[in-house]
Amino acid sequence: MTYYPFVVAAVLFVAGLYGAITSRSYVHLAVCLTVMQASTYVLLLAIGYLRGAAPPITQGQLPGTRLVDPVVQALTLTDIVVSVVVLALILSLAVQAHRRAGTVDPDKLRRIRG
Amino acid sequence: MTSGLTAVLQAVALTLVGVLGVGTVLVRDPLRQVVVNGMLGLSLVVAFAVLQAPDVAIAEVVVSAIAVPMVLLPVIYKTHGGGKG
Amino acid sequence: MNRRVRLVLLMPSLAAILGVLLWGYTGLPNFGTTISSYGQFIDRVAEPQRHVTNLVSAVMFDYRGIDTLVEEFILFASAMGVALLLRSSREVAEQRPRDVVTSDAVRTAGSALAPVMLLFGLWIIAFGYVTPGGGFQGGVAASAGALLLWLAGSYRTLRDLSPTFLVDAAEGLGAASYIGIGLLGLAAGSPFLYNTIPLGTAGTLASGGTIAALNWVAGIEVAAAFVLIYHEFLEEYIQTFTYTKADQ
Amino acid sequence: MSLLLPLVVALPLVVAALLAAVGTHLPRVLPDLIAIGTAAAVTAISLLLLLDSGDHPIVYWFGGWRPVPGPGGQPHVIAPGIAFVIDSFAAAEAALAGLAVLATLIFAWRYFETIRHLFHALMLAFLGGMVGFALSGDLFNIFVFFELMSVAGYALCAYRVERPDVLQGSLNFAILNSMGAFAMLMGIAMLYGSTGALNLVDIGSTLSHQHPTGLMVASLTLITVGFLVKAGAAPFHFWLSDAYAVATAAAAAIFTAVMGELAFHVYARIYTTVFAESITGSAAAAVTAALISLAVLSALVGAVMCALEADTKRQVAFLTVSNGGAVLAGIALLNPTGLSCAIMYIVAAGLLRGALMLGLGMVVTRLGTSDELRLRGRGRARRHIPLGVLIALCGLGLAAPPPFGPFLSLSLIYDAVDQAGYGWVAPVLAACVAVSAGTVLRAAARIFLGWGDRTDPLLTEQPEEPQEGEPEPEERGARRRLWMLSPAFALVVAGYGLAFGPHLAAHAIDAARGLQDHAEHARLVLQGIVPAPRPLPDYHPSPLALGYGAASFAGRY
Repeated sequence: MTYYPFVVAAVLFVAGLYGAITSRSYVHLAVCLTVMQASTYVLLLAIGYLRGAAPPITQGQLPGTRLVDPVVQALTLTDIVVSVVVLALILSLAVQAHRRAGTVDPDKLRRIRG
Repeated sequence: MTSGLTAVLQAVALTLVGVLGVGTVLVRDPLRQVVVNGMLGLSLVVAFAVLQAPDVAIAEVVVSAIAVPMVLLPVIYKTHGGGKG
Repeated sequence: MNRRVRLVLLMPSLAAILGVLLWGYTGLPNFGTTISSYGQFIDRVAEPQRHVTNLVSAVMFDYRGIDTLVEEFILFASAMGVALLLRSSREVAEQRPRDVVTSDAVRTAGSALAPVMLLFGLWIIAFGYVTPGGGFQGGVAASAGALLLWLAGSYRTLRDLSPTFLVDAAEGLGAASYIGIGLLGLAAGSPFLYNTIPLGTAGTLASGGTIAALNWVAGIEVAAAFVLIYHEFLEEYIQTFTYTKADQ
Repeated sequence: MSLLLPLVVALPLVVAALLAAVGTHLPRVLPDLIAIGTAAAVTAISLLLLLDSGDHPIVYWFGGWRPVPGPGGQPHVIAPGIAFVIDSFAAAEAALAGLAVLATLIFAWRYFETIRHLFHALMLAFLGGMVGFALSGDLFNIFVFFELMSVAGYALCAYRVERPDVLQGSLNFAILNSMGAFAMLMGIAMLYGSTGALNLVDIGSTLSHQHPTGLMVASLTLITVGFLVKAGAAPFHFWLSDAYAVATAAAAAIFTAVMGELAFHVYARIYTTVFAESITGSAAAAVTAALISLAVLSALVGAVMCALEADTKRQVAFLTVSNGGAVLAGIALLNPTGLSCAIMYIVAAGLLRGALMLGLGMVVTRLGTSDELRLRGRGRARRHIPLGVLIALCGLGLAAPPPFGPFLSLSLIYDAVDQAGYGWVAPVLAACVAVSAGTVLRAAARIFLGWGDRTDPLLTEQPEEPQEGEPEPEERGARRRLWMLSPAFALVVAGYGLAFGPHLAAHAIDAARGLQDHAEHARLVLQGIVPAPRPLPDYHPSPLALGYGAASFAGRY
């Protein structure tokens, strides 16, 4: 387990990148981007984890209990918001591409553009 | 919870995250992708919970159960499932 | 460029990226062995300093409050952007029947679920600085409640009753109030986002000072922004649905 | 000052939110006026900050969370809060952003007749994002501002959503920039994991006490990729030409004047405060070599593509890439002269490019297309004279005529690369500047004087169907035309006049020295110890550099 979470993060990053580059649909591509971003959640939380420590909520904890890192959790929350926001924006562009050009395929859209 | 059990749970949850993440990318049909992506979201929730991050786990629950389907499904319906060409 | 050629070119670069990432991670401390001095510091001082028991909310709304401020505005800008991209094109609008999505089942399920979701969301916001949860999580949950309400109570009437500008206003004012609370600090002669409200007792709802206020404001902003975004996407769906019906 | 300082970010954001909330109910002119007033206020505060940060950077801790001594005692500290660290460069950059948005809002006065409040809200959020991005001294906070700027940028880019090329350009922009942002965030997370800090200076100090590992190289690479994608440096320039060409003139003017080069600036700041202390000797030389080669590549690719392009807006996009090469060359040297001239060049050339883009927006509005071949001779009418003069002035200014505008900073860049042992880079950059600025003049001559042929086999062929004009209300006489041009002329005047600031170069080099003296900078940021005043360095460009500068001006065709 020493490196395992980091390996998972790296795999997610590369898998998302692969999916985004080879995607044939902007809808699929947008989801691949969220997979890519999920790698940063895993990495951040893995960095902030301490074995045997409690969640960073002091309610009901004895004073002096070891807690995990609350900072990375706050960063991850911000990260999740960014992820949803980017998804929504790319999808709304994809909807328009479908309406205006009749396709959500990146290659076809490029050809239509000329 | 013993630390050994925690480690096992973490390993299982992270493996699920990895497998489902790769799966989400490889599934090309958007509607099926939504399902796999939802499972990825669920596995992330479990992973966050066993990494002692309940705040993030709740955020991931609401995002992957509500926000993402709410924007994805209408778009998929429009662009891939019927509607005007 | 041919798809196959692209794929062949892509694989080595992806392998290289994976390699660089894994090589980089070897410089990290082993998983679970230690946490940052920053995190340890917050764990030690946050409850005594800020009288909240959810330390994540202390980081989000106080120590790193400006991050969250910007985060709210990212959400704000995105809701504006989605509205700009989808609303403008519908202005060339079509008359369409409105009621298509609300079957009886949806209506019943919605009217039963909506208040539950809404209350659940508000509850998550309310206890955000005491137990896990907070403005963002509760806001998204509450937005689902608001949306179900929208769907359940016949879409048309509710749309006419609560036109978009009501949600627009909630979203804009929510985001503006976050800055307003920050400016309170300036008005008191202290830095922006400095706590100006009595701290109260940790572990109760009356605690946290500005954290509580910012938490609520963020919750309202998040809920409104998501309702706006869902609404724009749902309009797309309804439009498609109408077209399909007309085609048949 | 500490009262005004947070307003530089808070004001545009709060006004954006309020405009979105109640903008639809206000009388028509009010949102325009409010937005313009806000941009003017941001510019004014930034200029005040610029004056105030002359001696040493201003440090502002939000929420009053100043650093505290760490558990290990001195010299380790913990910074629980987020600071803005405002050096002269950052303040100048913020003022540039304010000025560009101000000019654009005046240009776009009643330009968009429908859903204006959304446009204004997004413009102001964009401004807030850019200013915060320039001023923030916290790595994660920089990422968050970066995202705010990007999200507002995607939406503004896709404003004319009805055209497929706009959608394709915006989608590329959004997707590539998001990927860059994720790479950057990966790098940030790795740095946090290894140093336990997010404040730039704090990370830098901690990193310099650690054994160098693969982590440092990997995180530097990831962060570099993220910023180079945003800045559109080769080989990441693909999205840029599409996005700039399809965005409305109002948005494109801000993109080309500020957004891309701002990424270079913030990258330079991160490099100097975080990495410079740990990467020394041969490693630093390797970084310089790598960045210089990217810089030369950007300059060359940008200049060649610019010269071969018939679409004038695309020309400006490639001109931006090419100018970015010169900026990156300055930054790559990792010394005070290089850094200071790069930033001065960003500001001077950015003003001129912004004005140029606004001018081209007018060309599209009046003449219906942005293709220089199709436009040949169509601008010969008398009423187009001011517009022609504007574009010619921008082109001339970008060619760096001595002693105006970007001339001083460009000569400094030539001088700095020469001293650093990259003598061959200076003539290459000079040639690229000459070619790209010459292209603008070529287009101006073809459009407004009717010079040259109607067809040119060298230039990229354009799709047949002519573009329709921007959705702009009909012209209302000469006064209105002048009104729309006046902000662009003001930018040109500012761009030309910038070189005449008293002791400008000396002040800039002084500021760069302050940033690059890590120990002194760390004491200022983390402990609040104000450095002792230094005598201003005495600096004059060498005759060789002046020669290159003059040659690059004379060499345009």
